[in-house]
Amino acid sequence: MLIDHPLLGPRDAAEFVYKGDAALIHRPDGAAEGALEAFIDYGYLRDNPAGTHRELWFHEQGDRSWLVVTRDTVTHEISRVELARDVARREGRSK
Amino acid sequence: MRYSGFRVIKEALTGHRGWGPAWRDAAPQDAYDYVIIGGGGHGLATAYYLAKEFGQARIAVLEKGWIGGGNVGRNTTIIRSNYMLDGNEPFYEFSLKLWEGLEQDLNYNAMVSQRGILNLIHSDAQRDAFIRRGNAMILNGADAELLSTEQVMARYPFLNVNDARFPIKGGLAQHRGGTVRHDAVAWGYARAADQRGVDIIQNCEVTGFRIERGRCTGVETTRGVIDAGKVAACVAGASSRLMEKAGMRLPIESHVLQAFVSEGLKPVLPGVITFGAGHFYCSQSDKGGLVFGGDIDGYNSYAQRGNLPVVEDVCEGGMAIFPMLGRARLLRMWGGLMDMSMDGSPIIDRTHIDGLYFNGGWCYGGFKATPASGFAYAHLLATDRPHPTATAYRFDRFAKGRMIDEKGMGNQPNLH
Amino acid sequence: MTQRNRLQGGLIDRSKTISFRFDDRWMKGHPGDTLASALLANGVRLMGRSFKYHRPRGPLSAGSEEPNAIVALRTGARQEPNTRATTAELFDGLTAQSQNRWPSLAFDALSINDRLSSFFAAGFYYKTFMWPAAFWEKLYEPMIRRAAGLGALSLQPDPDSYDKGYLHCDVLIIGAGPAGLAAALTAGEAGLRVILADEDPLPGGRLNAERLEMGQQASHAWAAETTAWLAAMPNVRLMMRTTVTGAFDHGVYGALERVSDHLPVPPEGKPRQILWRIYSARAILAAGATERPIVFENNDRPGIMLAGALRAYANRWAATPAKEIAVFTNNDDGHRTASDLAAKGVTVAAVIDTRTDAPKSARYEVVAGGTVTGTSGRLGLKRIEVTDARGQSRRIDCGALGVSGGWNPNVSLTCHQRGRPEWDANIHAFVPGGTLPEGMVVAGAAEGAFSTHAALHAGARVAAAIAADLGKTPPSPDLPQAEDAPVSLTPFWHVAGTTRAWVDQQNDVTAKDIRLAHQENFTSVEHLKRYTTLGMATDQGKTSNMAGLAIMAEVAGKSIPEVGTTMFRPPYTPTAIGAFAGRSRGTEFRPVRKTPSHVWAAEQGATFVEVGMWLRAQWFARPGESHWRETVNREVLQTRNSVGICDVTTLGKIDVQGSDAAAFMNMMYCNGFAKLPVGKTRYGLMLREDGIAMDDGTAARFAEDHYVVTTTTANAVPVYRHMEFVRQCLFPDMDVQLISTTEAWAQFAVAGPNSRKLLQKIVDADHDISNEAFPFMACAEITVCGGLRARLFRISFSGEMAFEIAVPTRYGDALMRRMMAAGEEFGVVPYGTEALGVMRIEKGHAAGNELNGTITALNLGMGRMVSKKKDAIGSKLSEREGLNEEDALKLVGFKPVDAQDTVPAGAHLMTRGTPVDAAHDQGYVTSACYSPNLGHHIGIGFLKSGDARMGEVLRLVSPLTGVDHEVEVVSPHFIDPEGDRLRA
Amino acid sequence: MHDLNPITPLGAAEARVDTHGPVTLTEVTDRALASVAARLGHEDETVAILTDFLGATPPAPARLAGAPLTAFWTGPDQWMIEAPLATHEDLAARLAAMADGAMSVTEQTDAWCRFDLTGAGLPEVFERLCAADTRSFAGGEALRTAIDHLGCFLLCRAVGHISVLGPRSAAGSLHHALLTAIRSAH
Repeated sequence: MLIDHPLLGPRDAAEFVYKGDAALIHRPDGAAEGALEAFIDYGYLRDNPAGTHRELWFHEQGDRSWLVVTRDTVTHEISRVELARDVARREGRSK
Repeated sequence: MRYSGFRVIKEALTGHRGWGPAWRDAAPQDAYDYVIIGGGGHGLATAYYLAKEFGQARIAVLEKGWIGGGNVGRNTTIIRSNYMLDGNEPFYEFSLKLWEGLEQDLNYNAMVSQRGILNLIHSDAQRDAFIRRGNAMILNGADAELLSTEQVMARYPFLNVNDARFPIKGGLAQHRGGTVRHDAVAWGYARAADQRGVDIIQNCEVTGFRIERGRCTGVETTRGVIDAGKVAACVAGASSRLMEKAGMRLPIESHVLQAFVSEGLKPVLPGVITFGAGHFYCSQSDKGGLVFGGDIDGYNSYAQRGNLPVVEDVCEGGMAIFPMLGRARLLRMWGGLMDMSMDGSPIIDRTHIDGLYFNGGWCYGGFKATPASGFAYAHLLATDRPHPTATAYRFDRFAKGRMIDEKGMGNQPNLH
Repeated sequence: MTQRNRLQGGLIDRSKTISFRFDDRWMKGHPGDTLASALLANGVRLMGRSFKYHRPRGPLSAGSEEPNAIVALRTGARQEPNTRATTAELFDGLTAQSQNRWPSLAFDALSINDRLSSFFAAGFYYKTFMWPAAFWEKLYEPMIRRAAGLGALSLQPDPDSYDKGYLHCDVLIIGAGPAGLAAALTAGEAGLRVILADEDPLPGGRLNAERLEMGQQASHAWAAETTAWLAAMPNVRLMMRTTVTGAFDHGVYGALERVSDHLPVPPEGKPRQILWRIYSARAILAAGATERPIVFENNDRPGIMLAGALRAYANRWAATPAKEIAVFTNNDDGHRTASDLAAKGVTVAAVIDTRTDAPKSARYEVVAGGTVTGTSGRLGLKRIEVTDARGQSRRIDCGALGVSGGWNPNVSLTCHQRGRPEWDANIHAFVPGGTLPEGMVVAGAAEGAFSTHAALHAGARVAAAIAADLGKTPPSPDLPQAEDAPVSLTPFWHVAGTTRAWVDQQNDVTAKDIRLAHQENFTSVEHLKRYTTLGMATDQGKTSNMAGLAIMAEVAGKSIPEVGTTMFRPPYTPTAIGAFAGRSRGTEFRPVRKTPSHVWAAEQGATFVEVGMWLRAQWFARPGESHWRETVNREVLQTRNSVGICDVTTLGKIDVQGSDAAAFMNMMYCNGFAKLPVGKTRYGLMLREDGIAMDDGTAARFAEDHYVVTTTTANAVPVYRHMEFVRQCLFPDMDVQLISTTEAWAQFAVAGPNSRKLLQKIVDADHDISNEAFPFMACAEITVCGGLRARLFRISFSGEMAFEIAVPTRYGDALMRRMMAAGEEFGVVPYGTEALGVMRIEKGHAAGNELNGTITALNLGMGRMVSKKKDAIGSKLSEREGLNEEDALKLVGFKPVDAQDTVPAGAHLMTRGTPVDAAHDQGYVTSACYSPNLGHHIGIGFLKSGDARMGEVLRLVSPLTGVDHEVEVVSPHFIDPEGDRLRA
Repeated sequence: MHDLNPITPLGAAEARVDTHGPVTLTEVTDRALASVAARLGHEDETVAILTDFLGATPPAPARLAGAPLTAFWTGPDQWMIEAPLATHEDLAARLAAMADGAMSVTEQTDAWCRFDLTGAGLPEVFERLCAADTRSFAGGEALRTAIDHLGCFLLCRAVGHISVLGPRSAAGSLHHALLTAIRSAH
């Protein structure tokens, strides 16, 4: 597979380490009410779709960027690649 | 019809005209007591044990394509019970015992071949961990033997010790481990279940569940609605896709595991051997092909095919311990879909929907579990209580913090 | 012996004659021959035995689809089992042996199986060998395994090397036949980066096998001229002897180049083969087509081969299996074989054409509407029985029979992803269908366009479209006139009423087996293949799958596409495992990482041990020490009594900087770091999000906005990755920068009561390292040896007063030497990982054996470290009930009741008086050693409610290693539990 | 001045040079390295400081720039600075002194070993080593990739001159891999 790195262009997926669903960006607030339930869902339940999947890849043998890759799990076609940091900010993560 | 050597001779002399279908192609009826979704090894075994051990009638197995076309038809055929944790070891040992009597039970030669499995040890820390595991096996009634480097070399004299990057420091052997002719497991269970009246319905895909007031009363299929007293999902590899139709999210990711077979070679490997410092395991089939594999590709996939990096990684492992393999040729590679669970262990449990049961999350270890999985699932379906060897395989173990994590990798399915 | 079946002409180099050996016989051939063509030229048709029935077999084909002519090439460690004689290039001195026969190819004892074949019908083994149960492993299976396999491995390490490589191109063209050459010309002239790959050493494909005119030239001459033209283009890479083996995601292809297989041995430094990973923007599959046989009674005798192969042997290699041949065909192409062979002076005894309207010929007899209904000749074809349209049979003498059932497009690579071939009723074959691999187009015979004209134009057309698509101006290449014959074929798959007619020749699957599979309900193509083993042999069913499907369709009363389709998986042809491994074997399986003091340690005669990728000194034996334990005891005792030095560079080091560094550290570790004063170091426990301990180590604060974190050796990479995840994905607005500095600093532990005295001789005088100025857990940036910058940490893994000192790595060696010299007066010793381990067990520190991925802070006795005041990774999920049970495992120490006993790691613990079984398991020993300080063995491990069971005597069992004795539960801190030494 | 003698990544006193066919492989030990990462919100300041220091603009992703002081891109808002060891042994300290809270500086001199390949036919060598498309290199490329399981930087200083920076501890394995590839290719 090739991942079209937003800064570096197409790179062999072998240079990356996979983590999983990009929903892992949305770590619950540990101090919030009902945090334990939220963490159990966050930690253990996955949509696992057959089709479009947003997922986290780390460019370990490259620039050390975490990427959010939108990939079809049936065809492996990649439709979008973004820096995870940008996605996280856009989706409301900060400090 | 009973299979036997005499029968084979008789048929040979009479032009093989007497052999009937190994199982009937059943058409779906309107209702069953039990509808098992998935005609793989586990589903067929479940049907068989439901009928045989629990005296249940009116059972259907619904298969989307052809029976045995999933992971029971594409795996590396290994059976073993060399697990470490209490939640697992009794179950896999139960499975191994069922394998040991399988052929006589089914009257089908699935070639259960207990030529042993050997895990190589490459460091002192690894030896410590294997000793702990071997003791856990023995304490659970299984067999295990710690082999010295010399004993390992006596069994596999062509292992690389001369210029090995990671030295071989012995091995943990389970002599009762081995291999089974995988397709024959599906066919044997299918034939035996069929003989006990189970309807095996091929080309019948479940498209939805009938759920009324929190109770599952049947399934919608490409061949019509089928009412059911109990519905049993058993489609590892596609569990999330199926259970989504019942509104469930699972602690499972689907991943692809590649496996490989070489051209047929004169026998060199007596049993199954695993490399402990890389990702490689290998056995040799009765036809002579080296059957080998390694890690999953590591990304969510439903594509049933993998990519080159893992192929290369696996062959590197092979060459590291068996440098004689260089000139043997890889004949075929394929990818199977794995239900990778969040702790590397399976689930056999009721769901929050009455009448709907779940069996899945087998990671890449489902084949060896086939008999016990079928038996335990049948037990659960028939009695609504978990089988004593499968009490830990519950959905709620994650919420409760009772993970069964053999590899200690945590909620990272691609590392199990 | 002369080459009695050598014809005139051909593309072999007759100016040179070379010798080769098959079994015990030396023969002659020419450069350009394959082993099969040379054997045929020498009158040899029998080249192998089949898998199951040991039937005598000769070549069926002239290419990589070969099922029968399979030999062991070369000898000794280079022996290559299962090599196709049809693709093995002849070289001087080549040796080959036949396989799967004993004692010889002509007289094979196991050909008895053939006589007993009716007992060995498809799937017979599933129905028998079940009684008595114990006989399977003892008798039946060993018997089966003795007969298994075809060729044999040498059992010696492969002496040749393999490279792996990576290529980039705009367009990969697979196949250098007419379509591929035309495509390469077009794409090359358009200025694209082109790779043209073909498994054959000679570009041209069928152009070299045919007697065709292209323009004014012979087809092979056009191929040669075009190739020369392409070779001169700098943007075109011609890769002959290169098989594209697999189509992977996103335009990545695997290709095997056989660099040295046509040579006796690879040249010095050169690989035998290279596995290329080709990154292509586009690909053109121009892989041609494979001829398919017709199934008839005894259709497998040596001399019976594909008609196109017979023609290829004659035209390209000037070889024929016999001087008198016949052809059995259902299409016009079979007639081309007859006329080509006739033109070469071979007698064509007859062409048996299943079509009643078969074309007539003046040069040979045509039996229109005829079939071949039998053959004879035990080790080679002698005559065939022909039944004509009226049902009259007669015998025709011939030594070879060319069979043509039509041609199947080579769709293999189109199936490697989601492509599923579709039935084309016009050519009666499967053509590429479904979704092809991204960027792939198919041209020529591979898509069912069988004429040379069609292939040329298709190749040029698809290449031009790609060029335009990639922004280039496509040229219009000057393509020659070429034949454009239509496909004229009437499907005919098998002759009815056969009893022994082979579908899969290598695996000995007969038409009868397929009928039996149907009778037993194995009717889907997947069941059929698996039950009968059809298509599972080394030829991957290239010549057998279609006939199998057709026969199943007939007995099932279905159409061929209703039964299923032919499907192919990588690799396209079997590929050496060594090539997939490349250079990563032996000592080079993985890189070696060496510590800064490695050279010095080697000089001292250290024994090294693999720790992940690292090589670390395990111990430093001195002359006279007879056992490693003696050495380790000395190292431990001398360190605890005076001073010892250990290279600890392998621990991971991560630089954490930024204005939010403190907040970041607080999130990463379950315990607090924000309040750590500058100039201090703290132990940190890092949890995974699921509450399980991930790693531990110390972190030093060098400035308000600067921490240096250490990780365990094994976790340096995962911890760094995890930190980047937290930084980039969870808290993108935290101002934190991370970088690994593991390699930048050589770091040494200097431990023992004299460690300060030693270091005072190293550390420059303006840095006060007295206990008052530099107490336990202090850290500072200092200088040593007259001004070299260094870092000093007052931390201890051994439990002694200890320091860790770090200098730029290039000075590590010199510092080690300097410290050893400075410590001479104290009797300083270097110590290795074994002594390190002993001292940390004596001190009860957790390490990799304890942090096994299932252990929580609570289990480690550090439950209170998990701060409830702040959110940190893992703190919430560590609250789950299953991780906080009353009888949770706790880290404790064990000492043997009988001081002579060991406390082996991996042993389990039982309460005295309870049964020894899993149900009563109380815990396990994780780490153990002999403590030279205490004079007996000790261990640490996890015990249910361990902290409440101090002093309890337990039964320690390790049935695996024969241990069963009593141990006492003690504190894991065997040495200096109050920590006085640390703070001295 | 201290009196400790450094050793090379390959473990000797002197740097190693090998020549095979058209390619020369040189162990380079005379360069200092420091990593510079912009603090959040101080990206422009960092660029300004580095521009001033280098006499060149810090390069874009996958590029290198400047001589004799060179910078190559290592990640978003992050560069590695290269300088002659003889004059810049204290490179990290100097950069840190200029940082003024705008950037994080980390010494990297000894984190890496460096091997320079010079001569004709380098693409033939590198296509046996890594996935980088070195045939298209025209000078100025800087990328990180895996060679022989090791994360390495590939710096194309000019056509016919490529530096490989790899983990110092694995210098022996990396050197062996490079030399083996050279011998295989030429």
